Amino acid sequence: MTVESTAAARKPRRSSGTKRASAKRTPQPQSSEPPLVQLLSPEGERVEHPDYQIDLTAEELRGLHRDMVLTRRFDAEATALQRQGELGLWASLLGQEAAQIGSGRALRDDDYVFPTYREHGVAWCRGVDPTNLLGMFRGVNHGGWDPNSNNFHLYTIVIGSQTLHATGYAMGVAKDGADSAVIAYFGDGASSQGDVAESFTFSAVYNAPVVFFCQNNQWAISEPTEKQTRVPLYQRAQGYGFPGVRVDGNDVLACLAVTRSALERARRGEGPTLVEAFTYRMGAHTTSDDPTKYRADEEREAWEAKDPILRLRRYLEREGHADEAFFTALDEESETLGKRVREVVRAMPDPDPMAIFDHVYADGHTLVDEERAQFAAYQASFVDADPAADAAIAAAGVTGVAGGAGGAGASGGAGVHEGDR
Amino acid sequence: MTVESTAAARKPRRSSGTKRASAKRTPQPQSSEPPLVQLLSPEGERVEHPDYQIDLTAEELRGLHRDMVLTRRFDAEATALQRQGELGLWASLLGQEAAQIGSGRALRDDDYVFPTYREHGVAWCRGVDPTNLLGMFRGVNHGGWDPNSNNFHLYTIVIGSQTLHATGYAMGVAKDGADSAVIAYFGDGASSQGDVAESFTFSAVYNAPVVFFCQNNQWAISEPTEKQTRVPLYQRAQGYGFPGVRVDGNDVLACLAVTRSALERARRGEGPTLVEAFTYRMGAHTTSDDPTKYRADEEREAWEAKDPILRLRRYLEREGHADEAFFTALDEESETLGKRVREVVRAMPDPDPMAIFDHVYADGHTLVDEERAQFAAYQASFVDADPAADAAIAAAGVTGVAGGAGGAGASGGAGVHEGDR
Amino acid sequence: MTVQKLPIAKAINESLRKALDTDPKVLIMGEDVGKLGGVFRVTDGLQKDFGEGRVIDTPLAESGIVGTAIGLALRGYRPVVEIQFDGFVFPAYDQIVTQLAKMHARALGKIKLPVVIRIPYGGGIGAVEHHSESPEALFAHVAGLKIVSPSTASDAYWMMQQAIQTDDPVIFFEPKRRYWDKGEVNTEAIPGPLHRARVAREGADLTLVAYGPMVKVCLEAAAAAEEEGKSLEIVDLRSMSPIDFDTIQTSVEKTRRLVVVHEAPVFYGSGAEIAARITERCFYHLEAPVLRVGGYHSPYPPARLEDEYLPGLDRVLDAVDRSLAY
Amino acid sequence: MTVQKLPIAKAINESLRKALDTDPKVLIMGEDVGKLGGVFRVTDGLQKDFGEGRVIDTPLAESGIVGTAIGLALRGYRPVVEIQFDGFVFPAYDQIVTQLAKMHARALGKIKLPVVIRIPYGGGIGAVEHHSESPEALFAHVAGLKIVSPSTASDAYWMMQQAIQTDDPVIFFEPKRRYWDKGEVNTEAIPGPLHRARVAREGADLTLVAYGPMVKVCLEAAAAAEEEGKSLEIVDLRSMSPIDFDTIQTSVEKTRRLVVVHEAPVFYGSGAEIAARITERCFYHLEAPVLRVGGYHSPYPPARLEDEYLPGLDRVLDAVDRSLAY
Ligand SMILES: Cc1ncc(C[n+]2csc(CCOP(=O)(O)OP(=O)(O)O)c2C)c(N)n1
Ligand SMILES: Cc1ncc(C[n+]2csc(CCOP(=O)(O)OP(=O)(O)O)c2C)c(N)n1
Ligand SMILES: [Mg+2]
Ligand SMILES: [Mg+2]
Repeated sequence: MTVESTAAARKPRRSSGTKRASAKRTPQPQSSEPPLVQLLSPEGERVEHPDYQIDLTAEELRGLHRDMVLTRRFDAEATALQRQGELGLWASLLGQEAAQIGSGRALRDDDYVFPTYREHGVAWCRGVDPTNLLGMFRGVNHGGWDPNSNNFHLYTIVIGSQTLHATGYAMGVAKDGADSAVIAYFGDGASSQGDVAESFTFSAVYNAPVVFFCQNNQWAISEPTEKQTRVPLYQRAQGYGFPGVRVDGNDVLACLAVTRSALERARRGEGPTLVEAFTYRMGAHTTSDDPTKYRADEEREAWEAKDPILRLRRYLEREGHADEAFFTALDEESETLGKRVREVVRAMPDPDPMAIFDHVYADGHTLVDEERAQFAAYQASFVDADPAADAAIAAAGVTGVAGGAGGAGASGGAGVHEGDR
Repeated sequence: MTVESTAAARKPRRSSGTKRASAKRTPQPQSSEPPLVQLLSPEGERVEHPDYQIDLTAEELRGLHRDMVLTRRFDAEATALQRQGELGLWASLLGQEAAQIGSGRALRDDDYVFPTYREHGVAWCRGVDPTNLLGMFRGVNHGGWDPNSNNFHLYTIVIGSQTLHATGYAMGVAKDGADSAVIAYFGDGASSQGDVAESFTFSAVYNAPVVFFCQNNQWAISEPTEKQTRVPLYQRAQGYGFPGVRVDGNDVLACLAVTRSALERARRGEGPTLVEAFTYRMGAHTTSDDPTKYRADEEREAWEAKDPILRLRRYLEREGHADEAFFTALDEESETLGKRVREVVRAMPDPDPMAIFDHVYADGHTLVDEERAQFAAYQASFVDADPAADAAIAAAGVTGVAGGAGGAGASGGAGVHEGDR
Repeated sequence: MTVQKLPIAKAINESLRKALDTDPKVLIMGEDVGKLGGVFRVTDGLQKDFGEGRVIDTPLAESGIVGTAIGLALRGYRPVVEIQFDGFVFPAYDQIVTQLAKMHARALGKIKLPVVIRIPYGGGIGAVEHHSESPEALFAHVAGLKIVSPSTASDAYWMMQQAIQTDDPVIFFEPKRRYWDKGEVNTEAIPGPLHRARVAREGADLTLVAYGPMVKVCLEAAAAAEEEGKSLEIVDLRSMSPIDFDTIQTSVEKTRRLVVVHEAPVFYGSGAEIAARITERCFYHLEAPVLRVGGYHSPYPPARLEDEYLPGLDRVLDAVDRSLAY
Repeated sequence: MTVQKLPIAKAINESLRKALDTDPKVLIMGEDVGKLGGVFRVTDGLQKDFGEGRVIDTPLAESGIVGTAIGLALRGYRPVVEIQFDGFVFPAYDQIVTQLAKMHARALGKIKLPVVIRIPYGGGIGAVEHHSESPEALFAHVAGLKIVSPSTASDAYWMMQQAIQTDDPVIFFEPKRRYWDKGEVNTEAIPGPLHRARVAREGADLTLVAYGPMVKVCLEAAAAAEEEGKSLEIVDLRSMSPIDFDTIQTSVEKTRRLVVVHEAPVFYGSGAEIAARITERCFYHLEAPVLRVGGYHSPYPPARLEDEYLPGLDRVLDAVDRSLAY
């Protein structure tokens, strides 16, 4: 699977002064509401922001749309696969496509991403084959893709931990004199973790080129953001000495512009930025969750009107940037993607049990070797008729059933229980 | 030892509009410097602050002076006792007397204090017998005073931990509907710990009646504050949704006024406040430390001019609030205190070895009981001629040296090594 | 009559409800324990009935949860804290090990810390990383903590009652894959002491010691062994700190063979402590070395491998056979 | 000739210096490691010679230190992190246990985490609380970490070299009360493997296993025992994960008796693992149960009690006598 590289992400930030025909200056939200950077209204109208300009070609805009649509399609397929029992769990990004595609497309290839467990859209932008993301949710591995092949780190489940990894990585980038940047994703719930605060401290003190991208989807499982903070999260940055900005997380253009600006700031050696993308978790926390226990349907419905994909589509249509053929082709591409994901997942084999002992250490560990050998012998003991089994027992160097002096008895006697497995 | 309760701490915050003769409005520090609440200049002149008024009687002012002088004297005695080998370690508060006495005297009896390991002046204000503080530095206990008898918690050495205890305690105060408040002390270094950030989050979310009192003495052992933060620490509060204020930590009046105001805010149910008392660690980090390795003498000298005690003394003298007799009597009281501390410490007995097994659990633990008995028997085994020893061995229920079936052999054979102890 | 058949999760729920009802100082704290009732519904309905002041949804910060629970305990409350999954207790490890465990001793007994930390633990539910671990040894090594784990609904109910009443910190490990297993709970019968082991099945040839989720596996193994003419005695440990060595010793003096079974990795696990101490106590009785069955020295594997990783019937019986072969 | 007589602290300093010198990717990080050279001066002079970019004073936050070290390792650096004292490693425990230990496996081997965590550990220096602990078992139980501790200056030098070269996370426990003990260091001799135990003294009647600070105590005990006609063999373990059971087994097959000595609490300590495994390996050789000498199940006591708490010569010889009495 190749992913179209949205060239827009490479353009200089302030391309030209020309405004789109539909661009108009809308009043920023009132002072009671925290200021929110928005470049595209829910109705799909371009609005201007004094600090964030963006000027994309029709092709680039279609690219963003395509990214969001395919990501949503992939996400839906994964949810379906979980329902069919092919995955043990799925954490849907439904509703957060703009935050993820906007920020993801702001990145350069040499930037590095530290995601949580929900950044399927960012993974898409990085060119990670989406089926790679499914291994851990199927239960065949804990991630397992090569972080360095797409500069996209493994998903991190322990909330907040990755923000420190990102900060350390960014410290290394600065040490290397590279002009790339690092982005760390985390949620509104994660903002409460001490690790996140420590990453703010370290990144500020070392002036590390890192962007903290907080998707405030307003829920941490069943807890609304009020359980985590009294004030908008973007404000937290200020107390650590770097800027924070709140962006409309359902506005892909604003997310792109704000993230790009923050990344450029990092590249210029001006240190970290906190971006709070204000968005909404449209689905359950994961497929294990039942949001009807804790939130009202109306809330979700209100946010449906702000849908990130619909918003861009309206804009594309209004401006004539995409025609019916484009949308039809995209629908087909979506279905092809869904089908491919389905097929790949269904064919994904269970790992070899011996994999338990692989990669525990890079340089080996005698106990792992010993346990591997014992396990192999034990496994082999169930196939009594197989001469290879005896060889494995012998190779493992464990003594026979009689339990000779100094040796743990082997598992020869266990064969009788074979039927219970 | 009784500690004079400075009645001023009970007065309502805005007592009257009358200004002292010497009071004059001095310009606040320039915008490049963070604003600093100051009510007494280094030269001992009263200055006014629009947000913080204070109006103390001469007696109250003398009380503050006495607190600071006696605290410093106690501290010096402890340092001397460490040099003499009577203490294993001492963490001097030299230079931080105003921050500690000012904030300590702002407290009501029913307020609760969570100190670090350096709040000897606050302990003084709480009426904790200063010799109680020395046990842990002598190595006879880990603290051991009853926190509830003076609402002064044990010293906490693991940096930052106590801020969460204070927050939880304050949550309890709020639950109880009490109108008391809680104060948590911590240092500039501690501000980097995740626990401190989490205490900001919890206290904000639960609107807990807690004051975070950060003594920024500009050093965390050998690291200057720049290694912890890029911006003044009081600013951190804002990002968590509560006010932060920087006060001249060498100005006892300002520390008193600012802390009192923060405590009253807490009592009114308006939640936490962060007070950053900007001060200076005049001595070494502890008696184990050698600051010549990492900081210049000149820095210390500059701060000597801002000495908190000298400052108040100048004011007292200028205003005629204290005469020579007062200062002479105070010197004598200091010497008496020093003498008493010396005597008490020198007479402080080593704990009974059996204390190792005391208070591990409130409700007991069979292993502790077993180890206690074994230890008693082992100890007794060194006094071969003593019949009580054999009784102890028997009582411990361990079997004889022959190592009978099912029992660990006892320690009878160890007597021969007695000479090595 | 007050005997009910309840799943373990519901037995804990009932026990928490009773504690909230009888002692106004008891609080429930944790992530999602309120409206949601916890991800396993163990606190289901409690916030509705006791209010947000007693059943508290906390910020997402485990150190903060335990640290503030300590403060609440100092103020006279008895917090029962939920850690959402075993693998998420580590951000709170510092507060547990350096503060919660030691504060009573630090104060020379002058303050008490009656805090219960509930941790759903262990594997077998097909979960992603960090949701299937058994970290009990990492707490049992630390003085000042008490560590328990029930294996039946009755123990779940009563041990929780006792844990909450204890004036010491208790880490309460809940065998999450057994949450739905039902058992009889008599809410009036006076239970035995919290830290006493229970002989779950009598036998003559070999003793199996297990706790939490592995008790069931051992009972099944004993049934299978019986068909082969082997009589296994099963000791349900119930408490990993303190450990009731007397009950194990009595059993081993009879059977002369011991196998310890747990999900946690064998290396430096609780089986090591039991093996070492029982060997010391029963040196002349043992016909075979104490054998241990448990997890491997590897991270808990992905779900599709957990059946191979977790000690099952066969692994237990394999160890039984190895022991009997001595 | 490159043999020098160095205190252990200085040997580590020299080893760090060499690593900084030979590999530009090596970094030193920690609280006060720069100008001050660490509270024990182990990093003395290194910042002066290698600059603030290589020897980094960090904010006061252990989780941050380890977490950023992980990030730096992902970027290709080899951070050597100092935790100021044993009792202050716990704020970093989550990063160590859930991230550092597991990330290589999580990535199916595609990334490596060559991070060394230096921890001055153990008691005997008359310090206040949290400055004298021996938490090695709390790390050794966790797969993905390697745990070592030198007892001599030579090992301090060479094991640090090897730890830094290892592509796995290594927790390097430094016996702080031995920092000033001198020993010969040959900076050119090729050392044995990092995880191999060393027979520190040969003997016939009983094997003592110890590591770090307790090796010296055991050597003294052996000298005292010799005067009484008892010949003790001493195995310096050097590595607590992995453990070189082969070397212990060989020794025990000869002496038939084993006592394990460590400062850490006995309960769930490394002695338990050694006792359990050696009993299994040497069941028919052992004349006595493996005995353990170590700390009690209590918080590390105040300094004035540490002589009673720490295993000394007499406690070791008491156990020796008890073992020989079987
Ligand atoms: C340390 C830790 N504690 C608890 C959990 C369980 N948990 C998983 S996701 C989650 C909520 C996260 O909320 P947020 O950070 O807002 O991210 P979102 O799921 O909304 O994307 C919790 C509590 C965890 N994974 N790690
Ligand atoms: C968690 C933890 N890490 C490290 C230490 C060692 N240590 C003791 S005091 C100190 C510096 C504290 O600085 P600061 O918070 O500014 O307080 P101050 O000593 O200046 O009063 C350090 C690093 C500790 N006690 N706890
Ligand atoms: Mg969220
Ligand atoms: Mg300081």
